[in-house]
Amino acid sequence: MKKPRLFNLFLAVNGLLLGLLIMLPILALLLASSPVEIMKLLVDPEVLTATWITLLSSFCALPLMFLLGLPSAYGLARCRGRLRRSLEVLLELPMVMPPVVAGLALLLAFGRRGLFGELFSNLGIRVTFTLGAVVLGIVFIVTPFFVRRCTVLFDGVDKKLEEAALILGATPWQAFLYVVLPVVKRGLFAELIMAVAQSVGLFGAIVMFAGNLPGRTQTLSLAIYSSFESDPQQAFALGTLLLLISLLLLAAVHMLAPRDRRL
Amino acid sequence: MKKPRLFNLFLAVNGLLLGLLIMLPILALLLASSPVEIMKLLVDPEVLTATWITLLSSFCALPLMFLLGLPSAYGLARCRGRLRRSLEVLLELPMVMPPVVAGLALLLAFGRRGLFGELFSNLGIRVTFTLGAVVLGIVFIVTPFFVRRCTVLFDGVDKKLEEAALILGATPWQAFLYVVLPVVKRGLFAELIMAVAQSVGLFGAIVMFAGNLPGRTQTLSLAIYSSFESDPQQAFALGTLLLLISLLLLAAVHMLAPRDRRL
Amino acid sequence: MSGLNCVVHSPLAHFKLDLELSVEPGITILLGPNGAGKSSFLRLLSGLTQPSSGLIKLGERTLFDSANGIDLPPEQRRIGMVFQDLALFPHLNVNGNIGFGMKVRGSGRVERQKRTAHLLDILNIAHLAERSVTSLSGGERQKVALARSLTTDPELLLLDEPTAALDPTARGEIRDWLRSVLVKLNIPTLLVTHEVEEVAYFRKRVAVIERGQIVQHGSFHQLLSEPTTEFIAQVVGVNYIPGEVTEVAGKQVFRSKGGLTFIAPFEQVKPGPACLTIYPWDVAVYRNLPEGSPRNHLHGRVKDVVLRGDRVRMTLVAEDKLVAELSVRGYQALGEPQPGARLWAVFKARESRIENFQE
Amino acid sequence: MSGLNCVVHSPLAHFKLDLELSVEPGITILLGPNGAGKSSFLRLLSGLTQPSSGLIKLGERTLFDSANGIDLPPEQRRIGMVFQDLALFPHLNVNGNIGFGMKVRGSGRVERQKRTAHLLDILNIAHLAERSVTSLSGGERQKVALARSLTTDPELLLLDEPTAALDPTARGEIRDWLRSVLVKLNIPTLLVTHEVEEVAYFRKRVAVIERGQIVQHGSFHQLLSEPTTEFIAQVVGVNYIPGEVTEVAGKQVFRSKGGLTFIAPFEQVKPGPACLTIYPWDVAVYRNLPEGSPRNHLHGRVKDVVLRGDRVRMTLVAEDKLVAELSVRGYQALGEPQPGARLWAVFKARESRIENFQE
Amino acid sequence: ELSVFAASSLTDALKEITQLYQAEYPGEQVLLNFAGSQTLATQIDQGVPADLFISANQQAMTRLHNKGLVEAFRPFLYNRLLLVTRIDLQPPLTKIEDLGRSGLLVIIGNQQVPVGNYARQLLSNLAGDPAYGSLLVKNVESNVVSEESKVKSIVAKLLIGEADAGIVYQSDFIPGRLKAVSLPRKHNPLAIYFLAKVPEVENQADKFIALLASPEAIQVFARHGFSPEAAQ
Ligand SMILES: Nc1ncnc2c1ncn2[C@@H]1O[C@H](COP(=O)(O)OP(=O)(O)OP(=O)(O)O)[C@@H](O)[C@H]1O
Ligand SMILES: Nc1ncnc2c1ncn2[C@@H]1O[C@H](COP(=O)(O)OP(=O)(O)OP(=O)(O)O)[C@@H](O)[C@H]1O
Ligand SMILES: [Mg+2]
Ligand SMILES: [Mg+2]
Repeated sequence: MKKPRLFNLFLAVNGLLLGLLIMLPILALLLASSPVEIMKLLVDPEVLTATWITLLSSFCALPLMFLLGLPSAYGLARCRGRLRRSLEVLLELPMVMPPVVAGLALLLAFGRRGLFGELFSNLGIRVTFTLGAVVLGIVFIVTPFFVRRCTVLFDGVDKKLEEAALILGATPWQAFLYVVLPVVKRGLFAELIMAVAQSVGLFGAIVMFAGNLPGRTQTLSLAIYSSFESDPQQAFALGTLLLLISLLLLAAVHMLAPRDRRL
Repeated sequence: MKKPRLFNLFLAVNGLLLGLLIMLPILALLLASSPVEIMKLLVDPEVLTATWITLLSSFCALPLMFLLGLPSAYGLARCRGRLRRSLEVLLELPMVMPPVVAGLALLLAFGRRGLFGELFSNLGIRVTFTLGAVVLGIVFIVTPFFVRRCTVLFDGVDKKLEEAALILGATPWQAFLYVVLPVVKRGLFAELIMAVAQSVGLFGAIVMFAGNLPGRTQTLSLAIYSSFESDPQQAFALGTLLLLISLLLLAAVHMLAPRDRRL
Repeated sequence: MSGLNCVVHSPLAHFKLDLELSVEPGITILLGPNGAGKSSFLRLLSGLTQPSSGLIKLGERTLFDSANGIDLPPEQRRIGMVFQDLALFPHLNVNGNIGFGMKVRGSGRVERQKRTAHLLDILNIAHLAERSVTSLSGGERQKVALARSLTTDPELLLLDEPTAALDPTARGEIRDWLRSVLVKLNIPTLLVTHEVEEVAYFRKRVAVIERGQIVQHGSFHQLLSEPTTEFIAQVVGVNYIPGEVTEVAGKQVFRSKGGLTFIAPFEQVKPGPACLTIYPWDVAVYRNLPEGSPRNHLHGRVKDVVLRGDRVRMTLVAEDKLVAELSVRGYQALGEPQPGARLWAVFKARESRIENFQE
Repeated sequence: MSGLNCVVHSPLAHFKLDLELSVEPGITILLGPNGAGKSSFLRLLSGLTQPSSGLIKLGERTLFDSANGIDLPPEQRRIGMVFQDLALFPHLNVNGNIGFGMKVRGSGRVERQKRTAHLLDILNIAHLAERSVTSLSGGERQKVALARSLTTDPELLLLDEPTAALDPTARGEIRDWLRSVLVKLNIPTLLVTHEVEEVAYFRKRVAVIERGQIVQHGSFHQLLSEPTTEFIAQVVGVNYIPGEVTEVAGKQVFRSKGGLTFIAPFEQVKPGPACLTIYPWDVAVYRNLPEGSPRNHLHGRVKDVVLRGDRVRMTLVAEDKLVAELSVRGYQALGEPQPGARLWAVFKARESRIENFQE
Repeated sequence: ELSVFAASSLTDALKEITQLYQAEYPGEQVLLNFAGSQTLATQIDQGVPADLFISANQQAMTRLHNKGLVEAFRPFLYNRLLLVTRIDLQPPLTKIEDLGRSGLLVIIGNQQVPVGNYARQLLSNLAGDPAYGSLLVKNVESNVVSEESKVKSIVAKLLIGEADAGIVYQSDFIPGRLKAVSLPRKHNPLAIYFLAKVPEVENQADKFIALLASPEAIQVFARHGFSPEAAQ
């Protein structure tokens, strides 16, 4: 009944344009890859382990990111003035690092000859070239983005709600857990997906810091890189496979996504 | 006067831990690089052009991202139910693509032989290996993140405010421009910085799609990678330089950042 | 003269909104219990939500017509509105909020400032001009919202409890001012309120909504003399006793739900469900039942005693509830009974009114 | 008996909050113009903001003491609070909102449900239990906020205009219920309101704040008989005429700011600024000035006429403003004068009260 | 456990040889880490434990050696450049002179990476030879549209037809999907892979080195386009 508004039309057209821009390359990729090759890859043990390592490292990194990142973001969101701006700059700094540099920085900090080398080797811990390194790399690279975005989320939460929770006897922890987090849960969900997506795509820093060891630190992204070195064609098939797996996972995860009661 | 709360202490400790984790590698990098070398790089013409191309491409990509991304994000934020979830999945799909695959997908879409190859070459346009390709690559890779995050931002805007604007006679455009955008301006500012940071750090896809031609498509990130191949030491100095430049720029930009009147 | 005419149907959470209402220029009070659908109705009128079917006409202009697929968007309806939850723009200061409507309509800065300053002055909040609206007190915010709604030369004003957070002085002043403004503007205005004072002040036209339906539409005086529902009676402060008219030994009597029997002017009623109303000031109170008294009486316990001006309002509870209003002197003569005391409430049959329940 | 005792100092945007107040168990009404600092005061008491200096004691417990560096965080103060803007949790439904306080205090699910259901029942919103609070009507939301504040066995209740959005019926019921609840709980309660009805109902203790200061603290009756400020007079509905007591030919007279001269019981006043108060019901109104009349009179234009119950309130404006309240019969006898008519308002010197301005 | 750090161009060949190794010494673990030579060198520099390092980049090797992080290194495997074109290029390239044809899209390696370095050597060799001349080289250089940091990026672009011709290693050639144009042998520089042991490694490393020199291994390398000896 409602006449379509010019404005809505504009939004739709805009979305369509953007959709084209984004979907076209993906479509081209799908068209260019042969299903047979993809099917073959599906049973390749090396691909399977790489997938497993990708998932494992992402899911190890996630809790770390949440545990360290959420409270930090919340704390940052409560800071004001110059302190806040300085902290934000520090947080944004690692974002611009090209992957190679990030990988080196990690080596310099946590490698055997790095700042913590002594300490770690005395403890008998070796970080580099382990799954731990993959996780640490992900955390180092993705967390700043995650924290900065969560700060924006928390900024959007009405301070009154926390106050109401406190008055009702909630400790600040409870106010955070039962009010602030649930209020931004849809945003958090989006952040989570983006964090995982970013982790999955990581490559340069991981190859430097964690190595490219099949079965141990080789994630799908590294496997694609490796197979690109031996046979570019196969790499594209592998990339397509990654897209398809992601599509399924994303669709599944969205089914479980928190819905907004408010609407 | 106020006793420090355990909770605030926890937040601070958490932030400190995260800060350590993030700042240590950066610190290690800074310690490892020699100031002399950095100073030398500052006047290297190749470095200067790479910096210029980095800035130019980021600033060409930004308006595109905003023009296409903001209305799309706003449109998406107004969608509900299954439509919205499907669109979100589509938007999240490109995020997981490893850089090589993304670059390849772009080639397949906009390259000479790509889906649009005919069209473009008939128009006498070649996209690949130009600055345009750098920009397109940035837009393709960063926009999905940008749009998805802006959706989260727009979700947080109270619908009532737009309604009030409409009632006061604002067209939907005006409501969007004068109410919705200003209300989220601090968040937008953060998104902007993150988008630029991500663009600056981009590498794999750009190298694939736009090539690595000094003076034409070689951004700082590519220059770092290239120089890494011949002289790692110099690459790290370059990385440090990039960090320092970013620090200055970020600090400057934050001075101009919108303040929140609400506090 | 351009009035508002509307018929709207729209489902709500627990019932359906089915309203047919004509609003003439000038103020019409919209009254109703919480959750009756008043705010929802205003949203329908403003175009923020769409009725499932209906027709809304403002003077010659058709704002909405489901039959012909017309639905004017809100920004073209030329409506001024105060939202119940205000919806001030948090990113603008007081000036910015008030000037917003003029800005988007393209008024110049000078004119905007002049008009804003004028409104701030009238509302006694000139000192807040540069303040962020998020740090204002509740009443201050409400004044800003009111000012904002009047800047756009609306042709219909929808005010959703615009004085709820104002102090009594401000309420009085703004009420006076609103009336004078509206006399000049001469546009239909719907004012939602829970204040009896306000209803009494803007007494000419009152529409009462209950559960999505108009249950009465008339002057305050009509509500007072013939309240059609218990809610209305309570709002205007009239005793409302539901019950049944029956015939006992050829004579009609009224039996309240509580079980008491009253006599009333039965001329116009038929046996069946009915309600009896009596003004509190027509109810007399005694320590002992006087002889030769009117035959309607109730022996109850004082529930509470409220002093208003030189009047005392006393609620007596027994099988039914009766509110009596007497002068302070009368109250003192009774020995200033306190809650808990048992007294007789008495009223004359001819001062009460009785009516059959309308469906 | 554990009352609240507090002295707080805190700067606000335009003035300083300097309050010293003792609140005994039971309801104390907090009255004041918009922006007087009522909500800010409640926030200080609840610990959401800190006074720049002061002392807040609840019974034996010290909630805040700037001298000794004590500042109990809000969650340990055991306070129930209704925020002026409610602050309901948008992610929880009605049940969840009401049960929140019990949940964080570790009550079991069964107990929580029982108590929630009970409160919903009393507040007449049982049908809303599973609804999202964001889709409720204004009044429904306010009921939820009220219910939520009572679930945590508070030792101090701070209610910031908790009935502002309620309909008159609900207001009456909730008022009754609140009183009965508070009689049982017997805790100090501060109730901010702009409703004269409410002040009259909870009439025992009223504190009035203006510009951050307590200007009067007493019973409603005291406010009525000796309002210390114009605001208070307006709230309780008393004529308040500021002016000056001067001596003319050895006799004291009162000259209003408007320039009229009145006579009053001057026994207790000294020459200087003073104000004269007179109840509206002690003001008589005539078409013509009667002979041998009381010497205080004003010839003014009727500004408005409001009917309340069987009383008519009429505002006469001339050099000063006088409100007169007369019975409907008296009004009819006057020929039902309409706004604009010119009438005489007359009152007796001994029925007026006069007082020197307190600093 | 033996960890072998090898330049990524050796990925396929070394994987096969490792299988041979494990067939011979069952139960022994070999960890293969493939990345760019400089990445590997940086890792070893930062103390990541490695036993063998096979580098495609002499600079990287020298740097490690100077720091005493690897023992004496020696050339171990050779490769040569090859001019390849996309398979459907019309008209096809038949000889190096055609590379100067105007309008051709040519990709070579970035001068910082070995393949680009060698390509430049090739071009300057050609320029110095009057049979080809500097004009040809100028024309070729003006045809270059991109300099890639990785050989495989050149291959990938030829595969999808984004470019027409490129200079890569012999070992990168994919028969059937690309077309090769042989280069004048005397101007074709020799690309060398270096092998070095990291100090204090177990004798497993020697076993592996021995295997690398075995005929089976040489066969494998040859199959992937490498030449085990400098055939000069
Ligand atoms: N968005 C919504 N979706 C579904 N039901 C709603 C929505 N908003 C309000 N309602 C319901 O519709 C009914 C009418 O709500 P409305 O806000 O119109 O009441 P109201 O008359 O303004 O009440 P109040 O005096 O309390 O403001 C209520 O029962 C309410 O719960
Ligand atoms: N966060 C704040 N920062 C500065 N000033 C404030 C802030 N909040 C309120 N004020 C100012 O302090 C004064 C008192 O505000 P407060 O909210 O306490 O008033 P109130 O008595 O509750 O008024 P109302 O009856 O309108 O609710 C007002 O002038 C207000 O503008
Ligand atoms: Mg409402
Ligand atoms: Mg307040």
